[in-house]
Amino acid sequence: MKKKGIVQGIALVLLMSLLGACSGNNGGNNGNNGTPTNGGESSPTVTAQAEDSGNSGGKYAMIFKNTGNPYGEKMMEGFKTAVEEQGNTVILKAPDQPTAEAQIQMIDELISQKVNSIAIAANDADALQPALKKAMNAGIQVLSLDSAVNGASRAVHVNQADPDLIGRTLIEGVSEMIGGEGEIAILSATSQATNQNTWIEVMKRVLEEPDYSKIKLVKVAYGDDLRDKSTSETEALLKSYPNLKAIIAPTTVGIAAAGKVLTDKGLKDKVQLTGLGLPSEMAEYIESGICKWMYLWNPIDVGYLAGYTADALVKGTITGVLGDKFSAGKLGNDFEVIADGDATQIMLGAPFRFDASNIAEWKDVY
Amino acid sequence: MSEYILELNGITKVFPGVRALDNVYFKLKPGEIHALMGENGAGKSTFIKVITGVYEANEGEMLLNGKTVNFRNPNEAKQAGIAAIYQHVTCYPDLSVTENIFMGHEKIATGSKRILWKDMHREAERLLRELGASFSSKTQMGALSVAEQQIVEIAKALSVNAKIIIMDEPTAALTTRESEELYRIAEQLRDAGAAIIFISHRFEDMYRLASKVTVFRDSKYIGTWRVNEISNKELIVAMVGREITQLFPKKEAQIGEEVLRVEGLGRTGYFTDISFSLRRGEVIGLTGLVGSGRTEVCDSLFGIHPYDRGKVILKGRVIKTISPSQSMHSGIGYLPEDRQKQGLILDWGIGDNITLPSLKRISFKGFTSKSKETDMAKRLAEKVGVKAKTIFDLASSLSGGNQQKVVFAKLLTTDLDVIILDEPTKGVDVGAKYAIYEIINELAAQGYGIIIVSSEMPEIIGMCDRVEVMREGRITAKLSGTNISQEAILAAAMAEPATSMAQR
Amino acid sequence: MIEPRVLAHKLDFSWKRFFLQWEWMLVIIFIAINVMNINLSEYYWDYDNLRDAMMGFLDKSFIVLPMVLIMILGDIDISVGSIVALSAVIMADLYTMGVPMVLAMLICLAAGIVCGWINGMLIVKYKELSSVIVTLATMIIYRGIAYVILEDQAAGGFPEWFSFLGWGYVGPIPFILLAFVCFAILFYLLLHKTVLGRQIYAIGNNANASRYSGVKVDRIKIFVFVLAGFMAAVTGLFLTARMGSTRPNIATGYELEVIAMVVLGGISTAGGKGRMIGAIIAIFLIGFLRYGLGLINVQAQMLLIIIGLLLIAAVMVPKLKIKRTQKLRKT
Amino acid sequence: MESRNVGSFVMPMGQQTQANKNKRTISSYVVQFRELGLLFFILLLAVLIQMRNPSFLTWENINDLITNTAILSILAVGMMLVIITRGIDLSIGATLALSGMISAMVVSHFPQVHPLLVLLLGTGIGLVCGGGLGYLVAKIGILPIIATLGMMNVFRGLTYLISDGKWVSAHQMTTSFKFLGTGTLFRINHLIWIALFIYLIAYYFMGHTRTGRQIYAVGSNPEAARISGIRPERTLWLVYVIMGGLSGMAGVLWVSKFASAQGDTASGYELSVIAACVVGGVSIAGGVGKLSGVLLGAILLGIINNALPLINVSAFWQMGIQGSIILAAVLLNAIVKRGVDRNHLMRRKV
Repeated sequence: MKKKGIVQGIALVLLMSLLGACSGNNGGNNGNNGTPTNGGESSPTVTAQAEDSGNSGGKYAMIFKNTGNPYGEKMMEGFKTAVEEQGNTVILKAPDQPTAEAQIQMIDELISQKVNSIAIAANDADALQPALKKAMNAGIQVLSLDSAVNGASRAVHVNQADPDLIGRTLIEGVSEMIGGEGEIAILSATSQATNQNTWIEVMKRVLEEPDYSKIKLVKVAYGDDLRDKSTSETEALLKSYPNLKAIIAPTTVGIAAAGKVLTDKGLKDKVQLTGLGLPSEMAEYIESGICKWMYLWNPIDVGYLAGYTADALVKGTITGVLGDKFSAGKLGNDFEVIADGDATQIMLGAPFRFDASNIAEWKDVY
Repeated sequence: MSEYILELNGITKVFPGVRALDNVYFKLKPGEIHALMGENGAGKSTFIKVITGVYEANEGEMLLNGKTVNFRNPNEAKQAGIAAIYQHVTCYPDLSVTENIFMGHEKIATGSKRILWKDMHREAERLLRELGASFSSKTQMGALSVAEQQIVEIAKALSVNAKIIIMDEPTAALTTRESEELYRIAEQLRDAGAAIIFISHRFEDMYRLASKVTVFRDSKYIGTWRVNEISNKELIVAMVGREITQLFPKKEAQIGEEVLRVEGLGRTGYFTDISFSLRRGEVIGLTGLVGSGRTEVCDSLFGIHPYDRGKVILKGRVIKTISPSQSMHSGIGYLPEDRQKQGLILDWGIGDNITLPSLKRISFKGFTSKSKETDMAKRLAEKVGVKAKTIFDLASSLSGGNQQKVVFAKLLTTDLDVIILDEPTKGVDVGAKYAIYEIINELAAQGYGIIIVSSEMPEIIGMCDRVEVMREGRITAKLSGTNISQEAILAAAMAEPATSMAQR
Repeated sequence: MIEPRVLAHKLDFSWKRFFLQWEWMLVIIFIAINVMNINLSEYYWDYDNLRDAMMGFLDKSFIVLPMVLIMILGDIDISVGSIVALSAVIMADLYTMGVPMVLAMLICLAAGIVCGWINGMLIVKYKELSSVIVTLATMIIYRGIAYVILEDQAAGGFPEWFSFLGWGYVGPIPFILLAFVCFAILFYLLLHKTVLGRQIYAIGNNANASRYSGVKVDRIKIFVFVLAGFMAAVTGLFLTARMGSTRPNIATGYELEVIAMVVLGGISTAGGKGRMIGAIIAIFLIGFLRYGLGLINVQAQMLLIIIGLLLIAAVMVPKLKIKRTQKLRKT
Repeated sequence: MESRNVGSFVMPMGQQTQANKNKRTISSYVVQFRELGLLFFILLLAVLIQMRNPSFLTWENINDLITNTAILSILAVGMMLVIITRGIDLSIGATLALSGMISAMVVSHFPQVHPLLVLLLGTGIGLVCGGGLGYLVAKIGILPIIATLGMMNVFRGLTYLISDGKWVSAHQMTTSFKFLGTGTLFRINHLIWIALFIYLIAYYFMGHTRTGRQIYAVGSNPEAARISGIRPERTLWLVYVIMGGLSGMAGVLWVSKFASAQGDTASGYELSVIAACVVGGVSIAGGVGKLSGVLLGAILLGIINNALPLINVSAFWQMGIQGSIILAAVLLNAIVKRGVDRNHLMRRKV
């Protein structure tokens, strides 16, 4: 009977919260349309941002997916150089676990620090929307790089390479390796990785084209970017599909793990391997010929470009609308904002191809 | 080289709140069996733990073969040739009998410190056979009964061929036949030159075995006598400090209508067809050897472990006791055997402990009320005469007797008809005992029906109107009035298997 | 007759006892942390910032409240993170299937309750399995189910007003803070002012004795685990509202953060000791610590270490105190 | 109390041995049951999988399976000791990562160092971690789950700090080092040999040394242990040290096997290790646990990890299935245990 009392109490509070939620409609709206929610208080900050955005010495922040990831470290490095070339201060952040929750907290922290812009490599395309919206309301320029956030929550996305291009290149590469026919499989990261999934979609589309009719995609496996899981997934692929011709692994951990398995099983030339990987991780297998070649863009450049984009956004040289043009330091000055669905993005260029000829010079860079 | 193999002078051991040993003396000659007697709580067990190095004495000296020794841990005692059979069997239920016997002094190969299982098993089997046990040394300890585990304990002591063997109430759970067996072993050991300290409640044990007897009372040293020089009466006086009859207050409760009847109660593996009835104002005793199933019967009556056969009729209507709360609600109260583990929350104050069973009744819509609680706690604590400063004193700070009084107070919070008391005076000093008996009589006078479970013969004889004697999970005798006698009870409690078979 | 004897039933107030409480330790640490943060970052001491920071870490704090009860019982529940995910995913899935939002939310809470009930039943029915193992298994299962339901999709597109839970304000106060305060008060009363609360302490101290005193141990345990499931679902609501969408992998590792907060709050891991207020302080202590260090952009791994050491220290200090007293008692 | 026991003294020899026999059969049957049941379960699973995918029971696949399970099974040994003493260790994943990272960096900086030396180094690091942990648990008496939880964070953080977010990748490691984890001896992978070796040692240690038995004693009844002159604190500490050492070694093997060291190596791995033990019949209540059981448990988990991909279970179902199998195994154990106790009661003729 006492318990009932408590349950009723809790239920009551809950009901209250529900009512509060419903009645709080306009509050919610405020949250999501331009006007700041916390009274008129923060509108001055917007203008303030606008003013000081002109002169340099602003703060430029970047949030990567998680720490301890060389790919990300390099990207941040590039971002850092770009921002400092502009004489601005840089803030680099990354949570210890690749979760959206952690990134939301970091965005909050950055808003508090009144940074001029936030560049983010998202762990979740949609989950960051409210937080980033809030940032924009606070007058902060938001852009995403590497893996995008949805169009509504960014000014522009800095794309390492056109997904279509990546997908197409990978398929072309594979078909070249296996002579245009045979079974292939894909070893992806987690089943949730947004950019992975888009690339896979593209690859499936491309495979439908007549020139690749003889190539059969037998399975998409998920290694969760864990060494052990990727390994056993690869082994499973090899066993379940004895006449598998090639594996495409568009993820750094996956491709390295696959390379290791092929090496240990001595399947050089029997099963081809390509995908997207870090030169440092893959050098071993490219030199040994397990993986004839693989692709990746230069994360340093991605970060670098993001740095300049952020600066351009803050300076107001671009607003992220179609057709804006700006220059990005050593990368040249012919970058244009192009369409990405209903949102906009900036393209770094075609993915770079690593093979035995050039791997040596890159393997110590990143 | 002194004539004594073991000598303890002025040993004192203090626990928070209790003075467990107060300046006691003990002298042991080689090749003698020396009985150590005294009531529960007289400090015997503590004394043993001091000798075996489990506890360290606060004061006093211990001489082994005339040399002062000071054991920091049980191993040193063991190496010095002292082995103990503890009252509460201390075993490893998950391990084999062999391991239980040899734990701490395994046989190991000289070079590689490998355990020599074969030898140990052989040795264990030998010991067990010597003790006439029927189970294999590879059996898992948890699979054995209390008596069997007791035998393993003895084997453990034998396995270190000890010069001094301490037996702490080894016969408590044994039938006469088993006891005989034990006597024989003890004598063998004595003749082999070992000295034995023999602790027991049973006079027959002492007369049968011991040549000397030392008595403790209220954790003090009373004296040492030659067994053939001291009479039973004198001994009792020495143990309890006064004539045993004075130990029990006159009870003036008039017996009313029947309040509880139990018919053919049974629980697989513990007891079967238990039937008795209880009337208001009546005090009945439920006795028998440790493990004869009396505690289990009470557990079932109280709903701790539901019974699976028979029925319980309380105030004329059949009740199914499935949970303690439900039993208490229907009017059965229980004072459990182990007040530390089952009776009290030691880290709580007296007051909180007292009110715990009846919080609901003195709460408003599930919210507690401090004032009501303190009032109730104060009232009851004073009623049972707990010796303490405030009702906020921690239960752990009280002496055994006062702790027991607090547990009594818990019973008084709810209105009950039947109160079951399991070993109500276990480990309680004499003074407190008397007070507790008074409480019991008062309760009887107030019309409660009372069941006392006890292995203390005098208590049963002195307090109860009727006595139900149990053995091996059955009631083997119903005694009342004048024919309640030590002899009758013992006879029923330890009849020979043959007769018990006949009763099946 | 028993000699009459008078026991004092008023405990004279003693400042010493009052200040020798773990909570004061926490308060001091809390103040210290704030002072530190103020010196470290000029952005720290600013109402809006602190308020938004709270909105950042309060979501998981809803679970802390019932976890206090569970750990006072002497148990532990490491499946809460998964319950958050599962209930949130169920809600999102239902909503995308066209179930009205309010109903979906109620079902979400119901799901939480069911999960908690399952935990409780298993723990009560199989006492030989410690709650660690049971909840370890259910932790994996619950999240597994979440994956089965939503696979790799993210479900979202909730009605506008729903985001109010995570981002809305009532006047100057974040709604989430308001909700937390209400729940905190409820749980405070439950633990310290009700019979149930007292009985929870009793069980944590000595389950056996409580049983002999007629405390319905099993039912209370189940109830408490159900509470945990319910509050986990509540967290699910607020977290989803904050993220505007949900995935099967949200709230991973929450259980550990929550347990850390409870332990830091001075709740004895052996059960039976500790107070609600301590845990509540601990929530804000850790929250503001993280936030402050975040403001000066400390590396995440550094944060890991600091939290870990804080946790160890928190349990170490009282242990050492006890050890000393025990030494005094021993011989 | 039991009439059988009372009668036992007058029992002629023949009857006694009779009694021994049937008692031994009961208890031995009970003791064996868990392992047998588990074995049966595994075989059943294997058959089912084989029907789904014939490539399961091939020499190659089994070899892979065992190789991938080797590290898990090594850790499971240590975890068994910890759980037998009523503890649990959540920090092994982090310890593994830490020792793995450090030894990998050593290899990359001083290629000339001999792999076995690195193995020792890693083990040493593990021992140190374990020692610290053991101190917290045994000497100070912090509840294991909390202590290990805290240290898990610390070790993980240290790993990131030391590596400074970088990975050590294949080309930075000497072939001799990688050979440690991938090379074979008589067509059988080194890891398997190492695991076998460790199991042999553990078998001897647990079964035939005092210390080993004392671990059981402490787990079974700490108070009795103190009375028989065992120092529970010491035993407890030792257990965590061993656990640490094993995870340290596992770290080196892991890095060598996958030819890469990351900051987040083996995060969450502790759960599968604990699962392996629990499935293998190690009782959380302490005192109970057999190597054979743990080995089978590890193999069962290995099979799950290896087979789920093989039989094309959707990636999203895998977690749920794993959890269910673990829970099922745990409940089975509990139920069996109850059967045992009932057996003991039935032996009483009352």
